[in-house]
Amino acid sequence: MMDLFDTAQTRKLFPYFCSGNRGANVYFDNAATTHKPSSVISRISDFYTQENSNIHRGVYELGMSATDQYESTRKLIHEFIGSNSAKEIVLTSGATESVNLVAQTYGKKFVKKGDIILVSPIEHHANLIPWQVIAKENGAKIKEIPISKDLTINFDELDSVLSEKVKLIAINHVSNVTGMSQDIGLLVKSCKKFKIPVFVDGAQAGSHIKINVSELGCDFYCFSGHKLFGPTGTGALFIKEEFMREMPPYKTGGQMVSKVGFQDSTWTDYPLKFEAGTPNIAGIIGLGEAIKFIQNIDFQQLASYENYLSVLMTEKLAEVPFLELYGNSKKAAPIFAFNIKNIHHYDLAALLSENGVLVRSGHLCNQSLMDFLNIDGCVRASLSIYNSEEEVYNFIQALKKVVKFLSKSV
Amino acid sequence: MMDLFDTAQTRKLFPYFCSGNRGANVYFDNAATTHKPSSVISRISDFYTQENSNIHRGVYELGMSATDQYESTRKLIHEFIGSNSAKEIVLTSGATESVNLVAQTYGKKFVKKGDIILVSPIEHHANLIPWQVIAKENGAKIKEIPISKDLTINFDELDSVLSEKVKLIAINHVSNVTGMSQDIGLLVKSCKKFKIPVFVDGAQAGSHIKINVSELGCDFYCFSGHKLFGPTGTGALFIKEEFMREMPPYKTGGQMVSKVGFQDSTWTDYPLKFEAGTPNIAGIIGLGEAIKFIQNIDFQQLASYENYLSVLMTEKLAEVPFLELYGNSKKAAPIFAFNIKNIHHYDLAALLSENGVLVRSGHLCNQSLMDFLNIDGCVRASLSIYNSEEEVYNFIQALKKVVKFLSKSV
Amino acid sequence: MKNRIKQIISDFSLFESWEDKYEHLIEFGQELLEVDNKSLRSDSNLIHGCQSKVWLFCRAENKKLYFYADSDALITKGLVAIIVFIYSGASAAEIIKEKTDVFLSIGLRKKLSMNRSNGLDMMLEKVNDCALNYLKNEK
Amino acid sequence: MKNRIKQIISDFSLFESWEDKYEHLIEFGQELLEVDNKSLRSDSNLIHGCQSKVWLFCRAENKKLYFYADSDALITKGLVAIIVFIYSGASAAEIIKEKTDVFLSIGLRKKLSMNRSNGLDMMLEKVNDCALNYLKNEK
Ligand SMILES: Cc1ncc(COP(=O)(O)O)c(C=O)c1O
Ligand SMILES: Cc1ncc(COP(=O)(O)O)c(C=O)c1O
Repeated sequence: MMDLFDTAQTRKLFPYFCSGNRGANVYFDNAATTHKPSSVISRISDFYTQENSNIHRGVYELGMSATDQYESTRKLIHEFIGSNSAKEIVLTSGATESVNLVAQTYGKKFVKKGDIILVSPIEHHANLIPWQVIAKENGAKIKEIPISKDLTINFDELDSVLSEKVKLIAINHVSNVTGMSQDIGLLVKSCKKFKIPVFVDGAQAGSHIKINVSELGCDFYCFSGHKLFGPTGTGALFIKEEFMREMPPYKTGGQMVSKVGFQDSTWTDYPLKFEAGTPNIAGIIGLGEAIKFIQNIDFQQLASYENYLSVLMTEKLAEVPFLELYGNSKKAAPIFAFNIKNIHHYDLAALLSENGVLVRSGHLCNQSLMDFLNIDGCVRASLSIYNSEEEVYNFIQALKKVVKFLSKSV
Repeated sequence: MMDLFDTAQTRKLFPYFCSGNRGANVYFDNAATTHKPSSVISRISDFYTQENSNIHRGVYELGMSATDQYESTRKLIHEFIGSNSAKEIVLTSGATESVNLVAQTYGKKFVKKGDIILVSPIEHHANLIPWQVIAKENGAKIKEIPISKDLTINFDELDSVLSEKVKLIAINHVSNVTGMSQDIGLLVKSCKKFKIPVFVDGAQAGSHIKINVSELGCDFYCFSGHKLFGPTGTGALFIKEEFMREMPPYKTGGQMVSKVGFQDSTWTDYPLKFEAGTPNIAGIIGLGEAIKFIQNIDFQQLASYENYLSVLMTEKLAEVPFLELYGNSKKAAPIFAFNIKNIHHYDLAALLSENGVLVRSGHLCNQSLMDFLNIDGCVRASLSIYNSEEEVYNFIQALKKVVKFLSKSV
Repeated sequence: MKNRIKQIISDFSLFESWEDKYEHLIEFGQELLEVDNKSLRSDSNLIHGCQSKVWLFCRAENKKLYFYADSDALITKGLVAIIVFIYSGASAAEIIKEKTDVFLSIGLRKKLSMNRSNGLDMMLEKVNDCALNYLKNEK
Repeated sequence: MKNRIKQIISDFSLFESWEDKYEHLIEFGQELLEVDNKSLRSDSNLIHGCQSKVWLFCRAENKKLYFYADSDALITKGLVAIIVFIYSGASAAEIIKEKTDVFLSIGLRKKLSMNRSNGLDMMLEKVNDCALNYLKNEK
């Protein structure tokens, strides 16, 4: 087990921080992507160097071993998120592909004319637009999950939008803007009456909280590898077995077929039915290492370390005049979105970068949350396990300096 | 420039061949995936170690440099395949995704009820099933491009299947079974009369012949990175600009939108409109290195070296009794598919593997070609630039040994 | 069944070279299973998705299950013959309980499994399904 | 135009620290461009897809093009002011021919371009489009 309070130790596991200038910057854009531990990086190199092969089809040992490795990531993810079996895990290229997959398979088949898809008004574009598209294609409607001012589901009003017409409800587990989490368990319970399947976008969850899809009771759950210390171009999608069976395939091509005629083809069994063509083999094998890395973290300690950082951040941000922080302090992840009165978020972020602090600004791919907050953008600082108390101080110092600089000019 | 006739030298560029036991095997499954030069492998490690960042959105230099690198792969591919501009290149996860993308965007919009998609009866599943799916979805029909006994397009009969009803014609550039190429230029000319767009599956082409989409005149062209000395989970799709403009997006989500409302969104300009979410950044950057690697090859020398290997293979295979080779010897790529009378292809491949020769067997994801040849499968040996004369001899020796062994038992 | 498993393992332990091992495997298949068993070779007995064709059929008699199989490839025929040999004559309950991986023990699993070309896993799955079905119908 | 480009480059070469450079950039924007130019701030002048809003408008007079711009962010306003300063008063043909990358020369390109947040490339594209359109309409 790692001791997360010893950040110097943690950082040693991530070669990025030992790689000169850039590593010395304060990297607070972890919600965009995290850095990778050396185990992940070297797993990919080793694969290409010693084990490179296509999978699922070779009759030689090299190919079987690659298949084995690839499939073992599926098993690791199954264990990591607590699904009933590895068969419930589809390996994808990321959260975006996962949402599109469900929209274009489950959605295509089961969302009919006049039906409703409920989406919260505070979703990342990846968990909104694919639903808009399938709703339009099938003549269904998108409606809002009621959200309270505190940015969590308004359970008092939820019942009023639930009905048999609702064929799916899509929501994030942890917000990419505020770091706040939704009560998925309660949502699932509320949806039981009408048997509404619940789709959870967990892109921001896995590196901060323990995911357990069986406990949550949701029907779909997805995440991206690259936000979870894993490689880009990888992701996973949990689909409850009963849906797996019924869903048509997404992409088609090699590997996912059982019988092919010139006019017609039949599909192989799930989950491979959803994995057409040569996948990101090296990436998925690298993702397995990332999962092992996370499983070596004590999630209780993670919570207390991240909470420690969050309390510090909240305290220090409060010292900056005219700063408005979005979302409340009960965070599941140390993600902080804010604006400073009369200063443009772009100016802030650009000058923070000049001061060695890397944050994001803009709508954060979450236009509807911006609309909800009635802002056109904000600055986001998102922390991860390797960020230190010292970096929080440096960030605040740079922020104050930049604010002072920009205030002169207004 | 590399001297391809000096295979010992070429192999030194590929760490796989220097990595002990496995590297000593005769790897003749290059049509499944090629090995990677060290420049590709280390580019990926270096990216994760020193340059890791998400792209297209960061206001800090780290993110801009990653964006730069990612976009420079697009430019390299544009130059590599001779498109009119880098804007005509969509970066995908592979050939399979590329075909699905065109089927579900161009096909979805332009293939109407009663229309026809022409597909050759000798296509890899990836270039057949996506067309079956969209044809079925839109009430169109799949019909065969007439193919002669010699496995090339029968241009005498082609005219009889062309009409205004044909909305797309899909064909491989180089066959994954026989290594033979189709005359795309002539096909494009024949299709002019009815303005039929031509989709070319170039998955097996790029590592063997010079691709030039402007000369071919085709409208769509795709390939996978992993068959071109590049990383898994990467690929490219050329789309002529006139189609780019008209095609709706494929996956939706972050990065590819311009305005997002809760009910409706509008898309950003092509090619980014087709690249939703975080792509396989490290993979695509690695693919750029693979393209640079290939551009360092003299394609004339490549043709003569591969021809030299092909002649040798053909000669030596002819020595094996009862061996039937599919396709003629005029190969664009050194890919050899065969059967031996009364011996099952699986038994052959499995025992070749015991003798250190790695080949593939079965339907090779090309069931319709198997049907066309009236066989249920075959053995395929596919060579690449790092394979040597000596390996051809070792392969033939092992083949003869295995045939002798199996003949005893029949 | 335990004895038959032991017998297979000890038989195969005699062979070291691939030639000897595969010769034994192929002979085992050819001796145990009929040649080109026409009645077996029906679509309903076919295990789909393997590169070589494998037909597997199960019959119950006196609360024991009996297996019959064939394949068009020699190696696959040897593999399925081992399965037939081991599981035929066992009870459904015994079959379900049995967790020994013979193919691992005789050194063939690493070489031949974890992929769909020979369908080893699918054969074992079918044997298991047969046993589960039998138990279900019994009730 | 060449002289104006030279002037910008030599102006900016005086500054070394980020504070001085950005201070100059921001002041340049505030001095050259009107504050909150309401008539400019219309949807038709908006350059879409940037993180900060940029409005850019072009007018022709005596075969010369004149540019007017505004932005809601200070840095972006400075950037677009440089563009306005350089290209205003030049002919369409001159604009299209001009290939100097001022922003590279003053050390801001690496920091600020190649991404959609400030829309630098989109501004330059719009200027170029204006010139192309002018030439097309002239014919
Ligand atoms: C909440 C949320 N959902 C979905 C995504 C999309 O993830 P990706 O870009 O990896 O597909 C992100 C990442 O930006 C996210 O934060
Ligand atoms: C001709 C052809 N087309 C398409 C494909 C599919 O490529 P991928 O699996 O990389 O998507 C292949 C690879 O097997 C191929 O050989």
